[in-house]
Amino acid sequence: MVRVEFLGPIQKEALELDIINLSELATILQKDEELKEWLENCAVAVNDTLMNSLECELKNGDKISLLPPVCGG
Amino acid sequence: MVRVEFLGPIQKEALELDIINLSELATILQKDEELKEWLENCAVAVNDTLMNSLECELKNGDKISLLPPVCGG
Amino acid sequence: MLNLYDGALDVPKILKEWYEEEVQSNYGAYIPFVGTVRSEGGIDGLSFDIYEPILKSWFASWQKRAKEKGAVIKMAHSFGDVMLHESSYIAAVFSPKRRVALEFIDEFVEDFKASAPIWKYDLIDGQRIYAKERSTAIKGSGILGEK
Amino acid sequence: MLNLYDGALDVPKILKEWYEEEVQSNYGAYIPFVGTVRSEGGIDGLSFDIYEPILKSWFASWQKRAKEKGAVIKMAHSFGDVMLHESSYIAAVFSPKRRVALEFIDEFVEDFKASAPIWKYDLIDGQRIYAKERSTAIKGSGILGEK
Repeated sequence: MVRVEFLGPIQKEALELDIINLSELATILQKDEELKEWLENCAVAVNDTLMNSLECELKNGDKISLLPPVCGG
Repeated sequence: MVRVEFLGPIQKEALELDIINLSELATILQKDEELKEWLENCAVAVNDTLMNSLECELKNGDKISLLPPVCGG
Repeated sequence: MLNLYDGALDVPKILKEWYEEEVQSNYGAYIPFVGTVRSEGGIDGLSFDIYEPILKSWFASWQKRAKEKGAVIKMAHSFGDVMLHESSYIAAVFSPKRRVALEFIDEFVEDFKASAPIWKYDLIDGQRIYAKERSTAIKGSGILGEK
Repeated sequence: MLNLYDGALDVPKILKEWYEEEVQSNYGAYIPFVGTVRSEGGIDGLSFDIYEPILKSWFASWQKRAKEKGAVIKMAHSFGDVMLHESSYIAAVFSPKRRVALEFIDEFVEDFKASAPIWKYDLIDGQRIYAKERSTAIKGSGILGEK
């Protein structure tokens, strides 16, 4: 199981999913109408490291975070 | 009469000179061995306005300042 | 040094503490950047969410870059609400030489805007509205979207 | 605002006063640049001469440039002696937007170094030695020299 957290303005509870890579995650999240728009502009971190591609195997206990567009300052 | 002041590190008393333009000033100051080196790298102000050339008529009471290389901060 | 504060920053206090921390360290230049909430668009203030784990690693990578240039950076940011004419952000660089400091503060502040995991909301009539139009997608965003 | 001080600057006090003066003025960015005396070349400190009339007109021309961009600048500088790890210079810009502030403080500080009528001396073993090698001839210098 991995845990998927939605940060900042994405009003969505964390999910616990039984998946083995980020491609699977993409397929699942794309089915969620609420998330469609966010997926286009969110960055993805696995265990707090930002990912540049879906080429990432996941293991039990991994934490995945979705980071929408930022504006500090 | 005009007054010529030497600013910052130039250790020289002010002069009172009877001259009518900056070219005359240049001629006089170039005769002063102590000043020779300073003249090459000093800026010149007439009544606190920096001059870009010797094309400047002087009138009685004008103040001329010689400004050597600067380093604030 | 990265410090997060609940609500507005005490700017004079932070600028003083940082100055005093480094005044004996032989840095010739100290440049803080202070961000203050402006009145525009009818807001009463701003509010911030921060994701600390990634903010810390982002900041650590900049501290490393600073160190390579003989410099040091410090940053303070608010979470929660910050009202009009209060300050929410200070970044500072200390460096032996002014050119490094002037260039570093610029690069740091720009990357902060583009990359730091902080989300901004306008406070208007008691509501907290995501400042979507002023926000920037982090580099590499969109990989989960449809191809 | 241009203030000259006899000896070292009280940096925390000045940064605080400037911040408080402008905190209600709706500027989003406040960037001070603080210059501190570094230990190098065996100096005990630095000493400064200032020619105020031309410094004031130089500063006024920058204040005008700042105003055209909706910004404000402030500057403080020491005259006389400033010892190691004390500060002799603060310049600050306040501006609605960060890009203007970041670019302005850089341009201002660089022109200050090249143009402000201030002379620096090293204090070494009780002597006051003109820092000739670190000094810059003001633009247009040399017109009185031999052709």
